[in-house]
Amino acid sequence: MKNILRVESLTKRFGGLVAVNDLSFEMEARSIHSLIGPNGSGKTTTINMINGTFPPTGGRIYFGETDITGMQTHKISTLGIARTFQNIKLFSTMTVEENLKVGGHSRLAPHGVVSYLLNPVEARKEENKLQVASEEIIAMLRLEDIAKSVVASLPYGKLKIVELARALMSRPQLLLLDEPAAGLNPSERAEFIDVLLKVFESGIDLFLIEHNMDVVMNISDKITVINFGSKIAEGDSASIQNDPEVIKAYLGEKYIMI
Amino acid sequence: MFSRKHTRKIYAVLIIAALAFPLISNNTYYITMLCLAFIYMIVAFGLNFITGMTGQVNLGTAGIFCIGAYTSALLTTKTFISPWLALLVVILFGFVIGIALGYPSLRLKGVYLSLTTIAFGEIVRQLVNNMTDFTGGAHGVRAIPPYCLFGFELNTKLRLYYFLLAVTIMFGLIAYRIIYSKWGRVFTAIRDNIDAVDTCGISSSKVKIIAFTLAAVFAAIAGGLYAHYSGYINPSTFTLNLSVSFVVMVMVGGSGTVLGSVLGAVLVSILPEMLRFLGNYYQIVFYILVFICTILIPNGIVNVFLERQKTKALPEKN
Amino acid sequence: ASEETIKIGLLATLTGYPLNGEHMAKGAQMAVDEINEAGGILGKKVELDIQDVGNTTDVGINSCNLLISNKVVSIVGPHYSSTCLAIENLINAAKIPMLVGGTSPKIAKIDNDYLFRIRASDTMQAVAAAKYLVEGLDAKNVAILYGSDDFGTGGMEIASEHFSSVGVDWVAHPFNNEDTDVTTQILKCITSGCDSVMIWATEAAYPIVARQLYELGLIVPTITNPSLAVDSCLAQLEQEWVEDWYCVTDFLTSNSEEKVQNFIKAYEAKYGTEESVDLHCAAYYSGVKLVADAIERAGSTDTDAIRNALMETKDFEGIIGTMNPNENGEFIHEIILAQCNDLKVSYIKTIGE
Amino acid sequence: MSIVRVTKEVVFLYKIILQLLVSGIAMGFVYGLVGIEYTLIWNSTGLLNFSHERIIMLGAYIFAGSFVLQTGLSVLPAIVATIIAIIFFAVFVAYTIFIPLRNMSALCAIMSTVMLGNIINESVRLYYGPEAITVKGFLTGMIRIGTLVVARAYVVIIFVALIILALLLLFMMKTKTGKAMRCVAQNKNASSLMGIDVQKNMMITIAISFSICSIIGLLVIPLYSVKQSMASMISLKGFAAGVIGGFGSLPGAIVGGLFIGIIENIAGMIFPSTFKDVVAFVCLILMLLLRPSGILGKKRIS
Amino acid sequence: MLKVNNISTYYGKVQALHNVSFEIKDEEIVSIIGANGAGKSTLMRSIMGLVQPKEGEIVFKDEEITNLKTNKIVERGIVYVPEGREVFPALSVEDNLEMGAFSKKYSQRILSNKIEEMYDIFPRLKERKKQLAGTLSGGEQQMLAIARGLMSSPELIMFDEPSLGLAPVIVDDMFEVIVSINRQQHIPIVLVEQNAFEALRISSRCYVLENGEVRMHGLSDELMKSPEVKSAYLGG
Ligand SMILES: Nc1ncnc2c1ncn2[C@@H]1O[C@H](COP(=O)(O)OP(=O)(O)OP(=O)(O)O)[C@@H](O)[C@H]1O
Ligand SMILES: Nc1ncnc2c1ncn2[C@@H]1O[C@H](COP(=O)(O)OP(=O)(O)OP(=O)(O)O)[C@@H](O)[C@H]1O
Ligand SMILES: [Mg+2]
Ligand SMILES: [Mg+2]
Repeated sequence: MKNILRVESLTKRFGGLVAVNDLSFEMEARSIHSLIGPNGSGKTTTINMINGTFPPTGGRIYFGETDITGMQTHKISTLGIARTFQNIKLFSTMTVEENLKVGGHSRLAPHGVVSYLLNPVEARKEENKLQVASEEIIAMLRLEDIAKSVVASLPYGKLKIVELARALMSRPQLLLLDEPAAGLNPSERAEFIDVLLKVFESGIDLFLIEHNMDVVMNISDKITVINFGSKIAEGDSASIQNDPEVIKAYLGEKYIMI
Repeated sequence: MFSRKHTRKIYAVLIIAALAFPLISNNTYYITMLCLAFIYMIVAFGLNFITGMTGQVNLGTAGIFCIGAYTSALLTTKTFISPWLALLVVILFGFVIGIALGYPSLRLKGVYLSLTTIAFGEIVRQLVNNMTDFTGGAHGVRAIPPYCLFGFELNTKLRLYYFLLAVTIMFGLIAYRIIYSKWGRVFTAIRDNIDAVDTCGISSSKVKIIAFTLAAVFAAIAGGLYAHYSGYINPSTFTLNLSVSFVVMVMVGGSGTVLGSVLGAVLVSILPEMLRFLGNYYQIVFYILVFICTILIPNGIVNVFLERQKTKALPEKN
Repeated sequence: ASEETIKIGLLATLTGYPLNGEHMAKGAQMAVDEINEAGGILGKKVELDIQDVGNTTDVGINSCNLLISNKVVSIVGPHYSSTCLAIENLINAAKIPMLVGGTSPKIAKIDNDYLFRIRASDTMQAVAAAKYLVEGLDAKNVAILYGSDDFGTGGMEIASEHFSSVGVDWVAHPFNNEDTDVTTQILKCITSGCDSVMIWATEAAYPIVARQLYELGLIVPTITNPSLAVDSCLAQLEQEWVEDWYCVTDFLTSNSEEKVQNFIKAYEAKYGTEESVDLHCAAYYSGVKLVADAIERAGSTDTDAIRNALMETKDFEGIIGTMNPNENGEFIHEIILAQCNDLKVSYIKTIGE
Repeated sequence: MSIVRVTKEVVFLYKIILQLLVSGIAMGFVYGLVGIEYTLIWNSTGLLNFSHERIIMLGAYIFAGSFVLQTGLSVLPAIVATIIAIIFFAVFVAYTIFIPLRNMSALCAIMSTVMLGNIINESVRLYYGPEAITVKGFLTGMIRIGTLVVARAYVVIIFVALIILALLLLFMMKTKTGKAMRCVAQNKNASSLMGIDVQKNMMITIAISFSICSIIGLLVIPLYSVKQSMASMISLKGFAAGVIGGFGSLPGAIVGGLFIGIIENIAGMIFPSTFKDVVAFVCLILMLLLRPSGILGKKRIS
Repeated sequence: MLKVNNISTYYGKVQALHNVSFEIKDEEIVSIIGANGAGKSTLMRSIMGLVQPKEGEIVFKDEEITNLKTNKIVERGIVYVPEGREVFPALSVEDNLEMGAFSKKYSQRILSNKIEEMYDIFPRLKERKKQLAGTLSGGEQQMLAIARGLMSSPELIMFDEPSLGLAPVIVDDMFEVIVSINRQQHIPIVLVEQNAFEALRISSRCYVLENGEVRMHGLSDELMKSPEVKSAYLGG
């Protein structure tokens, strides 16, 4: 199988602290790949580097065949990598629908200001495309009832889904999700898994960071476990759950497979 | 309360009123005041992109306005080219300044950016004031020729009035189209959460520079118009105070809307005049009114009436 | 209502820096009151319409238009040349005579039949000062310290031209009105080896410039523009900073001329003795009186008639000098030379053109 | 013969440069003191007080106009009375503006403080009249060290600046209230959850900041006399000083002030002197672009 | 200990709580569960005075605290560990902890002891003690927020989704910590949790919030068996 994402000896230092240490892994195309590990083990840092929030101290990142190490965030995004954030980053004074439209801006409405002003017909077309796409995604994630609400007034759990919806608007090939299910209760999580699977089926590969094992274990094709920035285990959910090191460092003795 | 659809009607009413105004009163005092308000409106339309939408406080607009005015004034009085040709140069300058000012905005946020823009305005004013040989220094530039349109010299206040009205409507239209478009959304997005903008595949740097450039071009053009409107310019006009007035226009009128800029520009340029009957107290009363507006309705007068704002989250206690 | 009263406009800087409008207004108001007490002009009362010009061109233009639309028969003020330049075309179009106090030489060069000046021009003042430095004080190497505004720059240009023409060495160093420290400028003067100093700047600059000149030890014969003679300026200075300085001025409270002393008495009687009488009071007082006189002589409130009457004025006794218009509409052709001792400015002589 | 002249000139130049340095340092402390005040309010409220120039002026007016001239108090009691008056004013402003609006946007904060400044300015004009006021003999005179001269006021300013800096540092680092100030600036909700009285805390900050302003106002009276525009340039340069030194750092403000003071004096010698201010502002912009965290500032976190 | 009587809270015109009553007695752990947007956080914020309820009253230890300022309520001994961490980003970990004890007049020694105690519970924080809180990882910040809340030895603690973003092994530890605080120091605890299973397990009583109203309440063991709760909150 082809790789959609390949990370080679990735390292990140903050001053004296090594947050990610010589990390390498590969993610296959058309798969759901999870990255788990204890708090502060470098998961968020890893996807921050993949999506270009900051450059790695060392190592390389490939998206398909393209070397994206150190590229700017917006370039990486236009190549087809979208993401959500651990501490939700939405446009809080705008409505859900408007948030989605901004998400689709670069893919569906790429014209510049001048051409926008000079060509009203094309401008109208672009706007329509955005409208259609956002309605589609709103329907898919069942956000109809809040589509016109201003984001600032929504509860935490909903915001997570809105953020996911916005990321989908750019029709990425690869979606990086940083704890998308945090703040959902078990029933909501179950629904959320359905949503994620639907997203995956629509052709988007998922790279997932999550502390809720019901989500991770149920949908991941492959799981990479890191601790102190280095890989300690990799494999499918069954092997990970039984890996003593993983149990010790991360899952805890009490963890029982549901 | 009204929605965006109603605003169209309001614009229509406003435009008709503006067209008809000279028929009702051709008092030079009022006409001139409105002319100035039109020029300010153009600046406010532009500034709205930065301050009203991307949420960055630009306190250097007077500097751009000044460069626009001096460019046009010096070109027409020293090289005797047509004001229209000068306008092209002004637009070009606007572009250059916009990019030059936009660049710091990439690295600086909030007050840091405000400071840079203040410094920029101050540098421009001091340079204009002190490069006496080139700019005429504090003496200013006088006898700036008026615009010519289809062989008509726009030398009477009435002609000037209609000319400026037409230009303002044009810029208002441009501003309107930008605000209620994907660009408007992205500008607001920048204010709300700049990191997220980049992950949406939009270069936030580029968008910021676009906003600054639009604002700079608007302000520079307005400056050019101003030079020919007033016929005489000197550096003492282009102070930090003027920059503040521009921000006041955007804020008090209603940030993020064209109608707000229109209202703001009219208020700021006409309200003090209307208060003159208060004699010694007119300035302080004006400031107090603006002050009350900024603290009670920080989003501006128009937004109080626009439906959209109702759903906005209220600030919490503490 | 305009039938019953005659409206005279006054443009004064009441808000914004630098401020002096209050004195202008008081002087002008006093003139109006005196005229009305004496029965008005042409049997009508006179009304003073005072408008603030702030310190920007925009407010200036608006207030001038406002006065025009209020149907004033003439305008007295504004005091600053830049404001005059901004509105001069408005009054020309409206054909209303305006008596300004702006002293910039540029004003005289304007071709505007309705523009008059009721103070001695900078050209006169600066040339008089420069001449006195060279002839009276034997200067060989002058340092000019001037404000970078239109006023200071204008004075510096005229004076330096004079110095060059008589072969005296000179250097000129500008400072901004907001400057808080002029050490560099003064040190530059000192390095140039100057033997005398000429200062041309608005009042605001004096406390800093005078103090630092004294502190840095540049104590040489010094001559200044009229600001030094203004009481409110002197009040901010220490005696040793400006001891023996000279200045040219158009108005001096210590001028023993009877009309001046009478004016001062009347002013103090009206506004109290704490009020310092200065040239702003005197100049615009005279301005209003001059307009009244012209209306009386014209026998009508037609603005063209007033303009013509103003042009025909002969030896009108203003507080700051005898007023005779030349072809450019300049009324004052004499200037006082004075010296400061112990923070009092005393009259030396009057210099004619 | 010519060697003698050359050495003479060198000595002369050396003296001039020394004098420039000394003046620069003196002005630098004025800027620095202003910068400290900005930094303080910024640190503890996250807002910038754009009315600050006018508060400096107000302090000077209250002192000179009300207490010295009208009431005829002698200098020391008048200083105390001024500070007390300003503190009352600060409390009033805090409870009517800053506290009710503590969640306002930066834009709103900037504009409302600018307007507050304008209102103060006009009120002062209406109440005290447009003319400058002087307090004869207050801190005037100069000190000579060899051929160098420094106005006495500068010496006092340097002294006071250092004292204020030391006191503030102690206050911010060691006292609970000082620490609470930093929290309030970062997160008002969380601060109140720690049991910090956010409102009182803001009030104290504003009172301290306003009193420092009034002290600055008093100190510069002998330099610029009491007039409405007395603080306009120093407040702008004080701003710049704060940023150049590293916004948020109190000692940084002084360092920034000295930097500007010295650079502009030297630049004034090389370029036409009126370009002095331009040089200061160009330095500000360069600093912001090349090292936004300033000379002493730490890297900010987003 | 704490009694909330029929409060209604609004955000602008939107009503977020409808006549909610709620009670916690000495030494018990009460959990609050509910879907997203049910109003759990709003209830906590209302108690803390971060938002003002429009109607109803809140009584703590027989004294009404309904309209007190937040800091006064904290001084009375209620601590709230808010959702979304809300650490002081520009303070170091240690300074953040120190601020947790702001309302108490601890001596320096007691303070450092307290801080050491917290480091024992969350060793990770000790490793990071000089780091600015804003640069901590999400989970580390959550630990810091919890530890900061524990600093002031309160009389009542309310946790808002403390397990959010914590690794499973830490979640286990954390629930143990909560139980032990309750057992050993006899401090009553209000626990808002999405992890309903754990919440029900350690609490004695539970409230279920739905659309701003109390939908059900009762003993945790019983609710755990309720089919309604099972399907809506326990994921089957
Ligand atoms: N600042 C606000 N402005 C307006 N509405 C708000 C605000 N905060 C919350 N709400 C609304 O109040 C309701 C209750 O929200 P709350 O945050 O209390 O829910 P919650 O039960 O804590 O949800 P979650 O599990 O997602 O944290 C929601 O419908 C939300 O939309
Ligand atoms: N800007 C920074 N400066 C210093 N240290 C940092 C910075 N950002 C992250 N770290 C440290 O790097 C480590 C890895 O952080 P990261 O956010 O990647 O963890 P994580 O695996 O996502 O943890 P969590 O599950 O808690 O979110 C943490 O210990 C954190 O304290
Ligand atoms: Mg993380
Ligand atoms: Mg909640």
